[in-house]
Amino acid sequence: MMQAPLLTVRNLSITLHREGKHLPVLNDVSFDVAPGEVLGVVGESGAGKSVAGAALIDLLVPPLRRSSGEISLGRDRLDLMSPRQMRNVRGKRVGFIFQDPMTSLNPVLSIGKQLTDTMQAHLKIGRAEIKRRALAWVERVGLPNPERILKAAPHELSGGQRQRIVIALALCAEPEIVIADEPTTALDVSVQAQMLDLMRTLHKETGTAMVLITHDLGVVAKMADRVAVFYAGRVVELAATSDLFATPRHPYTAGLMGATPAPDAEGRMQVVPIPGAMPGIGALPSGCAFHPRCTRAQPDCREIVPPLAALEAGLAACLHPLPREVRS
Amino acid sequence: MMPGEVVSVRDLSKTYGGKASTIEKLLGRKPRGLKAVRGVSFSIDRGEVLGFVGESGCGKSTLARLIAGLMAPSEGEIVFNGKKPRLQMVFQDPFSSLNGRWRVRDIIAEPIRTHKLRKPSEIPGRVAELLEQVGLSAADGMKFPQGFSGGQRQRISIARALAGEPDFLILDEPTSALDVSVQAQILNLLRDLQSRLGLTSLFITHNLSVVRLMADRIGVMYLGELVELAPAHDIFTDPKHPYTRLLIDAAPDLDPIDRTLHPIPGELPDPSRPPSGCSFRTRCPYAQPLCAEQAPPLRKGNGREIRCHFDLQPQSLSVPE
Amino acid sequence: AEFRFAGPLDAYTLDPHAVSNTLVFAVLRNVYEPLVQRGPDLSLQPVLATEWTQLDDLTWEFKLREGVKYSNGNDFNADDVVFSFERAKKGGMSSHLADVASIEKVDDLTIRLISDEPNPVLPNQIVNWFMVDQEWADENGAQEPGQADNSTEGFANRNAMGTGPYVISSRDPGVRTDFAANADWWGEITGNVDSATFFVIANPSTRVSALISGEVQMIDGVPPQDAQRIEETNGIEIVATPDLRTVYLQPDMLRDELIHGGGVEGNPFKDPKVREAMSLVIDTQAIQQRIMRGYSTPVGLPIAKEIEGSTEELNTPVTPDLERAQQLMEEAGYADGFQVTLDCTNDRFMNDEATCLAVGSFLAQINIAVTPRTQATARWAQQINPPGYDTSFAMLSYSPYTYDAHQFLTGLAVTRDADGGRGAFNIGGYSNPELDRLTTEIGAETDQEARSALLAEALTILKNDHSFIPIHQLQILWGLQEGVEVVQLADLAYPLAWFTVPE
Amino acid sequence: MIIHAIERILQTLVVLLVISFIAFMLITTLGDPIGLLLPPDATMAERNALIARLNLDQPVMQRFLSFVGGILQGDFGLSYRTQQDVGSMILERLPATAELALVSLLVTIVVAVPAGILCGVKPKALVSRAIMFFSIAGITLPNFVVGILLIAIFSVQLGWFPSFGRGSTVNLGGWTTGLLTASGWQAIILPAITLATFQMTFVIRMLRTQLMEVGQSEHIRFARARGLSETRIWFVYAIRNALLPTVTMLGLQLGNIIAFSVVTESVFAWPGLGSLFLQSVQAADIPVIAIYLIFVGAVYMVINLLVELSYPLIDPRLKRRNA
Amino acid sequence: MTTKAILHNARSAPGPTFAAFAILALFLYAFLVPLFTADPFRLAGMSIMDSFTPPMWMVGGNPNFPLGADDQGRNLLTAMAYGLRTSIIVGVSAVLIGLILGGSLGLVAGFVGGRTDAIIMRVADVQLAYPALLLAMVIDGIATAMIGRERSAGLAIAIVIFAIGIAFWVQFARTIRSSVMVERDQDYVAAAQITGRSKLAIVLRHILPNVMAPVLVIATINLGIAIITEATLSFLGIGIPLTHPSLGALIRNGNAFLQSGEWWISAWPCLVLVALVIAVNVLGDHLRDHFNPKLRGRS
Ligand SMILES: Nc1ncnc2c1ncn2[C@@H]1O[C@H](COP(=O)(O)OP(=O)(O)OP(=O)(O)O)[C@@H](O)[C@H]1O
Ligand SMILES: Nc1ncnc2c1ncn2[C@@H]1O[C@H](COP(=O)(O)OP(=O)(O)OP(=O)(O)O)[C@@H](O)[C@H]1O
Ligand SMILES: [Mg+2]
Ligand SMILES: [Mg+2]
Repeated sequence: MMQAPLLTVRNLSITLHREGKHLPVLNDVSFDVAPGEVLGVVGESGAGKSVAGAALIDLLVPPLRRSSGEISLGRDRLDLMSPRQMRNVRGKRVGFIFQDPMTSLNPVLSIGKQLTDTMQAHLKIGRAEIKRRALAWVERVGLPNPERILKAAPHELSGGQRQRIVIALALCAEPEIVIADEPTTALDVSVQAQMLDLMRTLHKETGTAMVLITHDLGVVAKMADRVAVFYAGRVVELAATSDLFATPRHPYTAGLMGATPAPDAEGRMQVVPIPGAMPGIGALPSGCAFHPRCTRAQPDCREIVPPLAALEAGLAACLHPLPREVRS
Repeated sequence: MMPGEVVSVRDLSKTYGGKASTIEKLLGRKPRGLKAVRGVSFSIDRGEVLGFVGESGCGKSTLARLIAGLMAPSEGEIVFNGKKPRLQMVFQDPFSSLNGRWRVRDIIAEPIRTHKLRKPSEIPGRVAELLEQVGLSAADGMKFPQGFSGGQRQRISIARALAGEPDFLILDEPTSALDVSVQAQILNLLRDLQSRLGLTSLFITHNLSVVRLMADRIGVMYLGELVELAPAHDIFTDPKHPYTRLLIDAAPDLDPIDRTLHPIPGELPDPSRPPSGCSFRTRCPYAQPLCAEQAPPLRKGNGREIRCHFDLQPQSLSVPE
Repeated sequence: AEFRFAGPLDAYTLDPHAVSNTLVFAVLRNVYEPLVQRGPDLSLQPVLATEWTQLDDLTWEFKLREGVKYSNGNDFNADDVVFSFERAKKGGMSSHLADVASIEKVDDLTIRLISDEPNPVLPNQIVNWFMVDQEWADENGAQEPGQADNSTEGFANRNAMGTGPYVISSRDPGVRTDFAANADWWGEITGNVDSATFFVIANPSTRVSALISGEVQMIDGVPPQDAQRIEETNGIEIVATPDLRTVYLQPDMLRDELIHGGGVEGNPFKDPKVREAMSLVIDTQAIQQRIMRGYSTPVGLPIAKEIEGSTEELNTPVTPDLERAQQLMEEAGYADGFQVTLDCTNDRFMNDEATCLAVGSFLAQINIAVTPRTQATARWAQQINPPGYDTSFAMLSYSPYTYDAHQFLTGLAVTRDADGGRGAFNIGGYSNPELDRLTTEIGAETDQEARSALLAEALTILKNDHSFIPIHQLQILWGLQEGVEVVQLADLAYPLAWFTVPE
Repeated sequence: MIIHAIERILQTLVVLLVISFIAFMLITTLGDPIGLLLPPDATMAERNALIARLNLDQPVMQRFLSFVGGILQGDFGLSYRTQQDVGSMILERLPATAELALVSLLVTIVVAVPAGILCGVKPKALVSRAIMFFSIAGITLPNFVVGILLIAIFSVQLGWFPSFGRGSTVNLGGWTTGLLTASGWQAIILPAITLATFQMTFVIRMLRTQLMEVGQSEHIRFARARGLSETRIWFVYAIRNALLPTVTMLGLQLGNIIAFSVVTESVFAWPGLGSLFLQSVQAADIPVIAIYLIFVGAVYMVINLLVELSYPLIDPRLKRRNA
Repeated sequence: MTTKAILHNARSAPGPTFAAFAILALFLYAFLVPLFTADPFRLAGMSIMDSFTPPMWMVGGNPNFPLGADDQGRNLLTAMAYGLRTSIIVGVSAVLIGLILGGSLGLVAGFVGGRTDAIIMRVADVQLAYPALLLAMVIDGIATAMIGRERSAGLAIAIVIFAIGIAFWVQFARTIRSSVMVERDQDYVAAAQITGRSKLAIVLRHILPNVMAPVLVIATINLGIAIITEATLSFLGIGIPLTHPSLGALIRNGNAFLQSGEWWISAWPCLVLVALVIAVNVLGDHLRDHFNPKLRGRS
């Protein structure tokens, strides 16, 4: 990346406090996002993707706590901010899209109320202007009859319509970056494609940077400029999307791709499972966390925690990365 | 009913709700029911895996529950070959499908005990055997389901299903709640069991790749109707119904170079007020005036069934809206 | 001056003829008036009658007071008395007039009461017979006393119109009653109360609080245990006077078995020795000191000391003697005792429940295992009252409004009549032909001296038979703000006309 | 919506009929009114006459029907104890109890709502824990003890409030109100607080649990992620969601409030329905007990129906589609 | 629970742990003391001359009556153990009645649904209008009228238990019903149905164990309410007679002496009652938060 990064995360660690113990949930995670860039974050469930996302704007609730790490947005250190300062970052500078459109909206307040409240909190503009913008946003996310929608309660909208509103809510104060935590996982394929299409359009229009958290490699392939692969609380690979799909270097990345059902050259469907399961919190194996499931594991994998190291293109945390040409 | 068939379903419909209260009856009001499944017919041959795909809410689970006998159909019938076969089902949610108060070994033994498939003394051995068959250890039988991950729970579910020695297995989205890597494990396990035990099954999912991997024939459902039914290969290489085509295209593939998205336009209509005529016409790029007026008949031929007035031509495949 | 006072219960009704209830009379005597009434010294005093004479064995003549007006301005005359007689006869207090067979108007200011049998104490019996204005009753459809079996409420139930010193200016039944002085009253208000409010405060501790905080100037029904504290509080004092109500026990002596008891064949209470033993172990002094805190008078008869017929000698409480009692029990063959349920009230008078328990603990000394059963008065009465008499042992109380022991004897001591006349409230079914004979004789005896002798003879029999086990005579306990002067009457009345309050 | 309301009202009527039947059976089983009505020295003839006059010789069903008929015509019978018309007795006592319940509700809302919100928002704070502890004490101390203590402190010691009664009242077309006079307000404070202690506990706990639950919901996280202020989040976004269960609970608690008013009224000599009921129970005044029970049932049903009809105002999800 | 777990609990939740120990201590007091002492309520052992003995550290105190004696001369220390025992028996039995009655009705309503459910729930609505206090007064009256006068102490206790228990059923029924309605749609129930288990077996073996947690919470909290209700009934003069007293009856009895200076007669039972109910509630609250699935992850 040539440009100065917009968001920088350095050595972010998060712990879980349970029965007097501090268990690592996220370990030394570092990444940046350039202005206007889409960073995909993938990994299995429980890898720490959502926790990382929430930590960026201090949305962690006990028993989770950030134990170390620097988070900078532009020149500002988010990790040093007071709750009050943080409130002015949330929504205003960093937008957030939650996974489940069914539960993300307050069920007892009208769409319009939720939209105008959000704008009012951040934009110093008059009532009428806010109303106008609210209408514009509803239209912009592709909903018909915006007047009616603003008056509607969330339950009167379908899942797809609600997710559009959630997107509008995240973007309405014109943030510099949006964190989208599995924005399409709860949606059907047909709606998912619509939603991705919408996000891509808005992204192009506003130039907002985006962190797109998902566990669907297909989504990443279509949306992301770069991809960070999470495994057991660490970033195990970070590369440009095309590089990553063409030549995954970390065995876990390759495993994920193999496990996704896809037709082979003859059109026959294939899946190659990764054996075993991701370790739970507090049950991390020594050395490389992936070594018990890794077909390439060597004795040293059991002892050394591989650092995220630069390879020819991108970064990987593996002592024995796959060679460049491994992917057929 | 043909000789090789295990189950045959005829004109199956299910309407939810629709009971009027006394006062509504007095006022002569008819509440609108929700027709979740509408006139679905198909049959499954012995040893065959029939797949069903469709969007959320299109009636897949309702269909599965009807066949499983968990509720009575509003119309139509389900005919089994010979006496009622032993049936088992694997559910989508690995967390709600196992009773958290029971030990795994009791969960698995329940079908054996209920149908008296083994002598009581043989049950522990059988349970251990089943646990190993699904890739768990016999010692796991002593634990409670809470101690297992989603994938492991799904294995337990499968073991329970197998314990009932089913003639017919219904799998309702058995991997939708799982991660890709775990999904791959379960799919492989199922495929393995399939080939070893020759199970007849109904495999329901919303993931086209998964159904393509698992099923011999595939039915596509839209708004409670079966819109297309064909051998798996044909569905993907030569989809005849516009919905099938659009559905296949809508799923993003793993190609980071061609980044085009193919969303299906519009939204799923309210299932309690399906559109007139063809139910897909509101989203169909090829819809004609006829589609609004007449419900398309189910056309059969070449081992395929399709509910559309027209034949989709290959050249029109890429026609954008 | 204005006077505010509180008591535990409200008069059920303002209708003077509807029920026979002390509380109703206590409130109504400020509004309605009888022909004759008791004064502070308990002697009979003229009220609406100025003089009365017994013309013959069966006839009493009453001269009516002249110039008396009802508070609505109507004149009081003999017609009203005749009307009130007929009206009262239809009501719940008709028993007060049971001995009067008919009434006769001689002239506008003279009437005669005629009885079937000779009755030397008839005037004593009619002190609660209040006079109602005939025109007023006619105008308001109140010709008959209200009774629960009528489907509509009687007018006189909530409205009162009498000749008395006060009128009821407003009333909220069960809550408060306001009195205002009747400017046209024929008599003279000796106190200075020209308006008064009576509040009903059922909870004793709230009542005491209301007095201490000065919200009311007087409370009725001070719990004896609180009396000392009240006395010690500045500006507040206690006044007490004997209540003629006497508390006693009566076992069932009629049935052949104990219906609420056991551990024994037959009915041990039939044996006078057992009854004597019981009276010998109940330490009435201890009850007086511990439970009543001194505010009661132990008695030796089931009637109060002030009652006509009571003598110092007869009415001295028994001295407890455990040894003798045990010996008697042994002689009777009940050394090992037996079990019996004692039926008591728990809301009728002060510390009735505690007294009941204490009795039980005393009787335990001679192996009579008592199970106290305490209930609200309504239930208790429904159980033990005629016609059921459903008890084997009961704690009772009585206060003859004639202030004459003969009333006690006819109602409670003579053998029960089959048709529920005499002896109806002889709950224990006691029967002694000699006493029956004496009681009849007393009723007809007009010579006072001979009558007293007969009364003494009858009460001696009663005492020797131990068919009633007396405990104590209650006291009326009022708490007062300093400076309030009251007159306490033995019949619980609140004679407001005689009260003085600081201006 | 309207259909739903009509349906509920019809069901309520059926239920009320059942209650009145039970209440009527009470009258007939609670023993023999004759024994209470007649003087003990009544003759057999008088007895039989009364039995005939009260229709006690007729079959139970017929008597029930005429009982219901009487109620429909506003004839509730007479009290055994006071010989007053039961209907008017109840109506006369109603305002006192209604105002007591209302003011205690007010006290509850003023005290418990902020306390409950505090406890829900900061469940771990020391104040919240203290509030929770005292709120437990609220249902632990029996109502009558609370009342007696309040009287001892505020009436006897400090002399701030009267220890009994309603103060002076104003009659507004049959409804006597104490809320228009200073002494009326003074008098209602202590009983209202006593009655409120019980409900307060429930409201505080309900709000706390609800807010704690809502506080963890996705939409609150989302609101926070959008940078809304905490005040706005709790007082606008969260409270609306916690309100419905709280209001419902208050409605359902009404029965308890009515019941506890019996105790409170008896302690404070409050001239309401509760004292009337207690007096009637002690005197076995069955007509009053029966009508009281029917009345309480009816009030309960009506208020809960109103509460239910108000749901859509609080939560739009509960609007019926076919309104 | 292991010792370690208990220790951990004690540290993370000192209030509930303390409450649990307090409950244990009170139970021991209530059930052990009567085993070793003479019944202070047996009239035979009572002497009115001991009445109003103040606590032993006060002037006029007597070491035989460490906490003093009441108006009948009963030793308050032992009397309270008996009273507490009665209160606990009343509370526990009432809750059990409510639980069994409400539990089974709730199970039926939730599982069968439809008209059965509607009827049960309407009856529940009616029931709620008549809480324990009203009910107990009425039932007490009816029982006296119907069963007759032979109202031994035992029967009075039974009536109070019954009345309070009856009033509790609704809460149990509602809770169980809503849990059952959730559980009934869980896939493990469907699995059992497909397997061919009978309805009864499904309800009893599968659903019941899964709906018990919230019920236990309600049970603890209602235990406190039951004990208070009984005390209040005693105050109103309905309920348990002084010959077999509960804490409530002792408090009511002592109330008469609050103004006269003999504070100890009501103060001790009040204290014990408050301690018991607070302890039970603290524990119940803790369990409620603990079992609330919506609050998972908080504690
Ligand atoms: N509030 C919490 N309390 C305890 N553990 C938590 C909490 N939130 C997250 N965790 C744990 O932290 C780990 C990381 O969780 P996270 O939600 O970030 O995973 P994820 O990668 O987003 O998974 P998913 O794809 O399921 O959303 C998981 O093991 C999770 O169980
Ligand atoms: N018990 C029910 N009562 C009323 N409507 C129901 C019920 N169950 C399902 N439906 C409705 O019936 C339709 C079909 O539901 P069904 O669960 O069969 O869909 P599905 O295809 O399995 O969806 P998913 O992929 O979300 O599982 C939906 O519109 C749903 O809302
Ligand atoms: Mg996540
Ligand atoms: Mg489904």
